[in-house]
Amino acid sequence: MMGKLKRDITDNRYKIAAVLFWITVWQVLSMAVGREMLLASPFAVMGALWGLFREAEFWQSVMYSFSRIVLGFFMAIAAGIVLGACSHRSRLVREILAPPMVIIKTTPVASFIIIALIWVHSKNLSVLISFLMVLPVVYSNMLQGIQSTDQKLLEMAKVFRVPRMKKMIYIYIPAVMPYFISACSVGLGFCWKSGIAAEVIGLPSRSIGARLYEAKLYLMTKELFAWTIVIIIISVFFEKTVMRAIHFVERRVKRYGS
Amino acid sequence: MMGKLKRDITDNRYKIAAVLFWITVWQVLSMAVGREMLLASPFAVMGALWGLFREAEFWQSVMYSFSRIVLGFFMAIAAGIVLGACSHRSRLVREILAPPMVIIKTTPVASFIIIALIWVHSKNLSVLISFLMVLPVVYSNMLQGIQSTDQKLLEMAKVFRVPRMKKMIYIYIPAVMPYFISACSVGLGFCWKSGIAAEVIGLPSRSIGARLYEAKLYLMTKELFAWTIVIIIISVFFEKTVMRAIHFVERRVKRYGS
Amino acid sequence: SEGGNGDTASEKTTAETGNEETGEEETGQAEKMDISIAGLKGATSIGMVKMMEVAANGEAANNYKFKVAGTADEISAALVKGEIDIAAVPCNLASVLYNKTEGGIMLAGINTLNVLYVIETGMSVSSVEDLKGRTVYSTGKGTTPEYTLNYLLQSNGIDPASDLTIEYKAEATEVASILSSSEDAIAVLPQPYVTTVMMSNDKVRIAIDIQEEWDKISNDGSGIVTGVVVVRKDFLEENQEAVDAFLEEYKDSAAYVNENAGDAAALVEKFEIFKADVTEKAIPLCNITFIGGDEMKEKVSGYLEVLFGQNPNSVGGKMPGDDFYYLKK
Amino acid sequence: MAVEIIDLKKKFEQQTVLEGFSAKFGDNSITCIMGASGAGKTTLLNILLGLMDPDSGTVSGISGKRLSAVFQEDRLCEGLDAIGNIKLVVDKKITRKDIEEEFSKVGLEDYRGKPVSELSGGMKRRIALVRALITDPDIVIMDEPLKGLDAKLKHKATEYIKEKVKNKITIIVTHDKAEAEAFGAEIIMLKKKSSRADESAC
Amino acid sequence: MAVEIIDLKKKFEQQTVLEGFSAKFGDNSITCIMGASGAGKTTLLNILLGLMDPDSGTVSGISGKRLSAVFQEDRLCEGLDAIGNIKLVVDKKITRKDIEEEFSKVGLEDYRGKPVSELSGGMKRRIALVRALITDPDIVIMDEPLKGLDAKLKHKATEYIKEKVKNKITIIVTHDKAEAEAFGAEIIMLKKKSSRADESAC
Ligand SMILES: Nc1ncnc2c1ncn2[C@@H]1O[C@H](COP(=O)(O)OP(=O)(O)OP(=O)(O)O)[C@@H](O)[C@H]1O
Ligand SMILES: Nc1ncnc2c1ncn2[C@@H]1O[C@H](COP(=O)(O)OP(=O)(O)OP(=O)(O)O)[C@@H](O)[C@H]1O
Ligand SMILES: [Mg+2]
Ligand SMILES: [Mg+2]
Repeated sequence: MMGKLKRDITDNRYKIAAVLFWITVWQVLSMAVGREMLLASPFAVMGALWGLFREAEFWQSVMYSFSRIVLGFFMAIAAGIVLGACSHRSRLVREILAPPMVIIKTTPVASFIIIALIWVHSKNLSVLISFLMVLPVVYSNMLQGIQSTDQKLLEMAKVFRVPRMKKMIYIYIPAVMPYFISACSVGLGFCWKSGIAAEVIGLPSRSIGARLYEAKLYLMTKELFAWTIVIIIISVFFEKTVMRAIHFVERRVKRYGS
Repeated sequence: MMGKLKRDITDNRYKIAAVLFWITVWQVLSMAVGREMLLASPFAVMGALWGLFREAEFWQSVMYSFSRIVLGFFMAIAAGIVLGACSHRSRLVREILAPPMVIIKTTPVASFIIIALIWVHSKNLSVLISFLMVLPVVYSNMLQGIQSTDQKLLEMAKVFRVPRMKKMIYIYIPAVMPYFISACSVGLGFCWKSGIAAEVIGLPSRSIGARLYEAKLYLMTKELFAWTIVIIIISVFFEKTVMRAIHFVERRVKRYGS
Repeated sequence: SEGGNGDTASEKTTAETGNEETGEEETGQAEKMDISIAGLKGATSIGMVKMMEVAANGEAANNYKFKVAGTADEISAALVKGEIDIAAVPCNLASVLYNKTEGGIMLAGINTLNVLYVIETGMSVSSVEDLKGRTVYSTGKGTTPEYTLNYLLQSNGIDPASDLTIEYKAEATEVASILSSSEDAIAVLPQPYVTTVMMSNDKVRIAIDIQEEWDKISNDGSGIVTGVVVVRKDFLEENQEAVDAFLEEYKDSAAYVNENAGDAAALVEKFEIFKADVTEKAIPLCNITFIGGDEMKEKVSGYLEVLFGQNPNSVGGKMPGDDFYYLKK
Repeated sequence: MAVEIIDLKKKFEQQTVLEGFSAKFGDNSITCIMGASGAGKTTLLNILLGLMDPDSGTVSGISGKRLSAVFQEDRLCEGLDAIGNIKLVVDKKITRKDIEEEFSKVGLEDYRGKPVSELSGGMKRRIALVRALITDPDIVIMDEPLKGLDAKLKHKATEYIKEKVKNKITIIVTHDKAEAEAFGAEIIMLKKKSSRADESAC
Repeated sequence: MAVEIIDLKKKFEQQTVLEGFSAKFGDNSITCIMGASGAGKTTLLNILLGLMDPDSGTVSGISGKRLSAVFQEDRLCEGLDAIGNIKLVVDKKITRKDIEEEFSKVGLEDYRGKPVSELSGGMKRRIALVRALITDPDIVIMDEPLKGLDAKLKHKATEYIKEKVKNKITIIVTHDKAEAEAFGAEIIMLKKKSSRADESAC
């Protein structure tokens, strides 16, 4: 216990040092550029951030965007897992899914926004976009992860007629986990990036995207940076939570039998 | 040899069937929607596509965008590999890189576009954006891949003092390969998606993005779809080429010694 | 001291120009200087196409290098960097840039007045009053179209939040798709999207010219100002003559465009600003003009005041001071 | 019902591993398969386990039967501990205590809930052995089950196996004649196909 | 120079595996380490190979020496073929022909350029053996090198090892007294620490 606590503190020390390092770089850069309009200084941004925190509307915006983007993310995770698993089991599914996956990965938002907006209200555009951004990452990593599962263990499971559920939990999941973690780590950031971008297009009122857009449009650099930091903080917080949940599940799986 | 050829043909048969299936779905949908302006029919789009193919300017646009986006992609692959490897070797590097990676993954384009445009000509915005989109995918998968390399083999290599280069090629690369392939498969699509989006923002003349924007602006739905298909085709073609190259390298590695 | 600064900098510029002319002898007056000019794709750049043509033929007073940007971001960045000397930008952006650069940007003229129109597929709207209780589709949430529309509604005693529903759509194309699928939809769109929509859907007609409604409620000489020409202050102080010459040429160009919509539209397409067929129909409705001097100041300050009242951020947080306006003597 | 193999043939690309192989494994019998390295012992077991299809020939008496195996490699889940690896293949009827009892029969009292990746080679082997025998299968197939055990444990494990495989069909690959004799097993010698002949055909 | 171990101690969490272990391995000597499963043989070898640090005690005579090992598991690159696995650890001086010659000494003529994953268990073991001995190391450390080989191959491999380890320091873990005698080796018995005592401390 003590060891873990100690390690946690050292871990955080490293992280804080890294963040401080980059803030210093930022400060130096902003001094070098010398124009608040282009590159606001850390202090100015902290001020703007503090100002935001005290607004009631700020928390509304955060909740509004958070709920939608996170919804898209979880839908993508769920769909990615299910589709990845189905694709692995059936060649037909894999081939049928190949073209739409390519389309999802490749088609620029500009192309399908007209069609998308027929079916989706611009309020929910961020759900859709965050979903579409994360889905192919999860799907592709799932497929690779399942394929890289140890064949010898699967043969063993076949001989011993290990029930499908147990096979999933104790053979597939440990093998797929690193791929899944990588997909989540990438997807968690991307869903924010793309979800907010969708809000910048759709501008639903009381969304982070709308506030960000306003800040950009009127060259309110301090606020622009402050909102960006808010997005990053939420994203990191969200990533931490999800990763912790994943590792928790992973540990539970490993502790089976003891 | 014959076997391979046969398999290739069946493979393609599946793929063509899948594409035909989706074109049918598209046709049915477009008939149901019934408005060319919202959802152009496959035939109209084929016509528009054919029209594009005969333009000289079309090929210029494709070359223009292709070269830039692909440049961004390869830069991201190279940087992702190098940074992933460095991060694995040194905790310091890993911690130092963590914040910028989060920022790259999370920050919406809207946030940094003004700064980006100060440093980068709008012509080259697509290089930057495609780079920034692919980098975290490659980095994250590289890191996971290296971490999942068989410790026992690495111990073996240590005992036998296997030179670093050989260790890379014959122990790390095979372990990292599935992660790398997954990263490429995701990144290849994303670099197009985001690169074209950047062109839609910057509108450099003679780029695909500018043409796409124009098609959207004037509600030229047929052309919009046609350009989208062009993007998808190029992306698929590019993905095929890169994947073939990767598998070629992989096979070369395996054939070592025989 | 300002003049002194200007002088030294001016010398430097001349020297640089000399260098760029690849060793050409400095020949005083006859020498043309390089000026970088930028405009946005869309209505605010249409007025200068003739000048672009003239410059391309080498017949302009100076060497103009034009750039048509996709987004205002690009122009903002380039102005700040000093890569661009003169730019045609939206009116409020000029004020924002002035504030954010601490007066580094000056306003030289108005190039586009109102471009906003109320359009509908039915026949039910002929005045602002008629919008009461209806659903209106628009674009440009959080930008000048919203503030302009809100001001207009409020001035007519209509509460934009409760007396009608305004649905802001992400893109003009989205509004177009709604118009095409509804028998009696109302929308507020800027030119040349209005014309684009009308050309792809013949049921759409213009119901209200927003400028006319504005004129009814304000008699202070203000007006809707969509596009303006701005100059970098540094550049202006160093090259006042060249800027004046530019503005003269701009005036001619705007006049030419209004008189020869067809030829101008062809140029608009040539310079990749917009498509010719749409532009030709749109030009008479785009209120392309060139207004400088006190009239400019009056119109712009009145309009910025309105925007400021709606959202101070939209003009950069505070109203620009008098040094914002370049009033040529 | 006995397991019978008739005229089995298995080729890998150009290399013939099994050809014209026939054998019968009677009820309640232990059969040891011996043969040089590369003779095709593991291949034969894989075919019996249904993990590989023969090119020709028939195998009868397997379908519907419950199989279990000790593989040549241990094939344990490295992340799970000893108990977890057993629980994976048994149903709920078998309790933790049952498993611990079986473990103690092969001297595996001190696994300590460590993940398998931290156990010694001989411990892993014994876990694999217990896994194969705890499920009460009809047919037990083992590829060098006593590999890596010391003399004392070999003896212990032999007794354990003999006790558990009563009334089953048991097929064991071994390299040690003494081991086969200790099992009281019938011995089948597997001849290695000459590789030279094939090689010239490459 | 001889390898000397003095008062070695190694614990894993609560479990003491090695304690007060001292030994000396002379030049040009073969030493066999024997002991029950879980006694800590592999742990000891890992410490000698520098893959694990002891908790206390000293190991001298290792640093600067060229080591090689046969691990308890084969630790081959599954994707490479037999030759590739050897080439991985040798420098260019050793040609393909040299490698093939070594292979033939342990009856490994028929590897056929297959990836290791398609070879039989005994073949893999012999590749691991050749890999350890082809590099002409100063110290050879082998964990059950003859595991999974049949009697004939065991004999062949024993001769091969004896030939190759002349003038080296050789440490071999084995479970088979006869094997140790065949090597003409000195034998060190490793006592297993009572696990009960530790367990009560948990
Ligand atoms: N990395 C580790 N973490 C925790 N415990 C370990 C680790 N490695 C080995 N052990 C424990 O140390 C003890 C000795 O293991 P070791 O592998 O050295 O045994 P061994 O003598 O080689 O046995 P065998 O003959 O079965 O291979 C075992 O109880 C094992 O569980
Ligand atoms: N999947 C495979 N693909 C190609 N060849 C294979 C495959 N599996 C086995 N072989 C080949 O078949 C032959 C017999 O292999 P097998 O594993 O059955 O031998 P074995 O009798 O079990 O030997 P050992 O005692 O060494 O384990 C070998 O030459 C091997 O290379
Ligand atoms: Mg075998
Ligand atoms: Mg051991």
